Amino acid sequence: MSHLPYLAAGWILLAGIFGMVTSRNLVHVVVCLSVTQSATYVLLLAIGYRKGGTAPVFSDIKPTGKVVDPVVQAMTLTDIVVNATATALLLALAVQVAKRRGTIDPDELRPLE
Amino acid sequence: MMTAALVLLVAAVGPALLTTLWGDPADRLTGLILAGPTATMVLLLLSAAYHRPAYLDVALVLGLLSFAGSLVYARFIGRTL
Amino acid sequence: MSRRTRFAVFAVGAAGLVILFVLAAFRLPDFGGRFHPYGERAVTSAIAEKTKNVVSSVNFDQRAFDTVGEELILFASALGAVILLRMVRREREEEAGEHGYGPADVFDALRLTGYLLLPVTLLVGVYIVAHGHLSPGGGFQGGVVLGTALHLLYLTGDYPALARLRPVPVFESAEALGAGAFVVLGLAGAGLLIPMNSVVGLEVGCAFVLVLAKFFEQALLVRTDDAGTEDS
Amino acid sequence: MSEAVLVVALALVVVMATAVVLTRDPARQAIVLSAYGVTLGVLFLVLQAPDVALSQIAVGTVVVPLVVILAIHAIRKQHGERR
Amino acid sequence: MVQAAIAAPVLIAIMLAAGGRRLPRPVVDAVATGTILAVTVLLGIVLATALRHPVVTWLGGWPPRGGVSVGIPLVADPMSAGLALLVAVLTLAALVFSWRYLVEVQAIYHALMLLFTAAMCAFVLTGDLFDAFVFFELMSVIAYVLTGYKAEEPRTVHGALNFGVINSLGAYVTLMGIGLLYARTGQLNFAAMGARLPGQDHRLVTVAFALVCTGFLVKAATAPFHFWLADAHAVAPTPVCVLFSGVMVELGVYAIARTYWATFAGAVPGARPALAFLGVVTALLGGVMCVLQRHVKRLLAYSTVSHVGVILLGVAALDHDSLAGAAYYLLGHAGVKSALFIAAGTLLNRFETLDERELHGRGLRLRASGAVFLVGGLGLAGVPPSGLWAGKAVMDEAAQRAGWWWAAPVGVVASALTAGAVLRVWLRVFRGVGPSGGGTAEHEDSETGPRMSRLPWTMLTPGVILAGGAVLLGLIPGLLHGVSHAAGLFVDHDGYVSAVLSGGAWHAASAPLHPWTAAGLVGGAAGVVLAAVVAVLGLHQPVPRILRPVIDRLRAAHSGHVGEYAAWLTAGVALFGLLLFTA
Repeated sequence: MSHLPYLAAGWILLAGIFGMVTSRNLVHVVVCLSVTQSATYVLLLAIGYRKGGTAPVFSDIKPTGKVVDPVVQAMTLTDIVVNATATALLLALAVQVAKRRGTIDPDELRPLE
Repeated sequence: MMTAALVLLVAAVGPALLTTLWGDPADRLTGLILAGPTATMVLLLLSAAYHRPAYLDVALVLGLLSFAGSLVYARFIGRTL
Repeated sequence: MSRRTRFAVFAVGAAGLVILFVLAAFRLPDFGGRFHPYGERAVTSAIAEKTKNVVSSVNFDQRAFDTVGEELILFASALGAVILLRMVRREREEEAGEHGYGPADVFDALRLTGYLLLPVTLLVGVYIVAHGHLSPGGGFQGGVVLGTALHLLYLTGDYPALARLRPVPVFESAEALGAGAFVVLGLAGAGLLIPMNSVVGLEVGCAFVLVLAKFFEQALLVRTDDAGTEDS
Repeated sequence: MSEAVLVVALALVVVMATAVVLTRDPARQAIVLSAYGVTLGVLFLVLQAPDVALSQIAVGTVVVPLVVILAIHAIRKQHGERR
Repeated sequence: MVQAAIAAPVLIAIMLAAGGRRLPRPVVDAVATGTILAVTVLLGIVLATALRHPVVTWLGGWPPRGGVSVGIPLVADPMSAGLALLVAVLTLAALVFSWRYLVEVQAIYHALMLLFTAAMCAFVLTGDLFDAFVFFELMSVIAYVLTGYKAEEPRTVHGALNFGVINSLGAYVTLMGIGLLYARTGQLNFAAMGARLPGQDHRLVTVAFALVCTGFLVKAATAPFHFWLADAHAVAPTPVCVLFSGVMVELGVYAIARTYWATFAGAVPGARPALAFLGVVTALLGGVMCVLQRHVKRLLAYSTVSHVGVILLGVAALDHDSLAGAAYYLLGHAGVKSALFIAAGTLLNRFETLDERELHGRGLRLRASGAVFLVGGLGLAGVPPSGLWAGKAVMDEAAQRAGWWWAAPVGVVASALTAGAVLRVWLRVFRGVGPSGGGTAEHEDSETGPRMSRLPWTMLTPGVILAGGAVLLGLIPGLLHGVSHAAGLFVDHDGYVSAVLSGGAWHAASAPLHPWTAAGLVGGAAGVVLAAVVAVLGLHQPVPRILRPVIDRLRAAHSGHVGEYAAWLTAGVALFGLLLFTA
């Protein structure tokens, strides 16, 4: 258990890259990229976790006792925004590739030279 | 509470999620539609188990939006899906 | 490069990456450990500032500059959607026709549910924005919920109603206003959590509505001539 | 017991992430992606990060799926017109 | 002061995005250019201050207490302030060039350029690793959009997509590395992390370094992370290319250097050979690919790859003199490459193609652009007293002292290949030498709408000034001294840490630099002669027959296939990690 979540994050990262490498469809590539990014959420939050700790939000509890790390949570929040926007932008580009090139299979896209 | 959450997670959310993994889009969508409310229940139970009423907000939003999320697919089923 | 070679290159790289990552992962502090110096300082600082939600305090006060960057990413990508998905020559938006997304083919009960949910979702969005400094949530989360709420109209089958409710230029200006106000507040750095949450909510909501509007435009596009092979 | 919940949530996330990648048809993949988003939300709450869970749920249930589906729709239409 | 230099372009950009479409075009141009001019002045003042005493600004009023802080610092030392100033100057040139540039959604282009400047400045000035990641992403997102600006062209959107996917992937690997570092040190600040690294497990530190560097290596287009660069640079609008090649790519090397000296100094023994290896491979591969191109912008893009490899090699020596040389080289390269892209832009505007063969002899009457190409080619070859020559001479001397006898020849080969290709273009296009014909007749948009009767001065002057300045750079003695001082501060890990965390003194022991050595002059001459040979040979026989199979392999590898690029990226991370451990 002591390192399992870190390894899980590594697995998700690799799985995402695997999907991108073997993909036949640019939309699939972009979605796999967002899976890759979700590995960073898992890693960051796992790093910030503290056994028996609770969320550092003191609306309904007294600010004593153990809390988990708020900094990684702030980082992950930023990360999620980046993910959503990057996904949207890359999908926009994929739509344009489909329109201009007539295919979104990376294997069929002509070299760029 | 925690036990209930665990049981629900294993017995309801898990199978619902697995349903999304096979079959044609309509079958998968059934799984997604089931996963939303069951996951909401899990969140409610967890909120109680952790003694944190503040976590209820998350369950509230998941409950509301998972319905809308299912609609996204329902809207396109038979067209793009 | 053939598919097999590509996979071989990836496999070699992945093997190396696995070794590297596993080496590192077992040298990390145990999961759930007590070593969080920065986190503890952040909590202390937030309590000193009397902010109940420490995550909000980190986001909007202590590390506000990160969030400035984050909001600018959102702002830039909304601009990007406008640029990349603009209608070019030979394209126009489809009138309600066979592909039309008019108020059709959705059960009445469903549509009614959608209409009923709209105000509820809006309310929840406002609540999450407004309570960001106290309870979980804040400008970003609430903003997304607000943006989503509008699209319930589309989801329940009424694209024209959504289009009416979504005058794109107004949203563009509102988004810019939100982003500008946030940059000013963020660099002033006075820890004004409530106004900051509100302007972020405004910006995020508008940005997502804008991005989605552009995607709708593309999904409903038709070409007026059949010059579909520009690249040949 | 709370440890067990954590392990189960983590396992669901790993399985679903792998499934998203292995689902090759983008339209079906979008549904799996939505489901994956829900599991992430649960995991984040279990990791005591309600703010992040809220964020993930807000973005992952409607906005991202809608963008993906609209993109697929736009692309499909393109192909339909070509044929 | 520092915040103002970042905030001003952002706020003006937001206003332009909100209301710019109602303004007439000249007003938008004037506002954007004026803003950048103001930013340039501000950054000039920052640099002048930093040269006397580096400025550390804690944003939001969270100064460190007892050596730790919860806030984010901006650190303006001469190196970072100087780079920020370079960003502003190049943006100024790009904006002046785009006065007559066709822009479809007009004010948004200007808004994006301003935001891009702000993002790059924030990225170089920040003293916090996660903050650097955020602004790296901001910079990248804007860069994808600018690359894909002409969304109606097939190659444009494809190049932008490859760029976006690979850069994002690199950035996420970097974020994994940031996570590892945070877990071990409990800090995000370069200085605070650096203060806590000694005594940590070296395996963890090495892996973290490899992962953190990945995103920056992708940005720096180091082989095998470089594939996206040519795809993106060949299709991006000309003024955007100026910023991409002139400075954005180099910021990747800067970030590696910054993270190394501020945080990892001494903790990663393998960094020297590993970075040097990547630098050499990149310099040579980029040079070879450069010679093989016939699309002018693509050719210039590969030459950027090659030269960034040389800069990385200079940084890899990890000593003060070599870093100063690399910084000087960067400065010279920025001027020359920006000028060349601007000149290529004028070609595109006149003839609506960038195919070298098709342009054969058509540039005879474009005197200014021809001069820029000639001067640029000579500059890349390292003709004294250009900035590239001076930087190279200083780097070579440092490498010699370190026992890296092979560094100087690698640099000469890289500059001969890249400069040879540019001079070949000059000969063929502007002098009409060599056989003609064989064009692919691929038509491109002219970027300016209706063809102009003659090129406006705004399109020529920036290029002429930049090229001229870069070629004379080695003659400015004060500049050499300043760069040496900046490098001295930059490599002073302890000084950085104490200046950031406790406001301590930060003084550099800067040795004067002497590029005017016999070895330096010989190196410059060798570069020019070899470049001339490459150019003349290239005119008639593109590729020697023996090399054909190898060359075909190389070309095939640069396929525009995003999955392949991702596979190479994975292999690259593994390779870099392996080098760090074994070397």
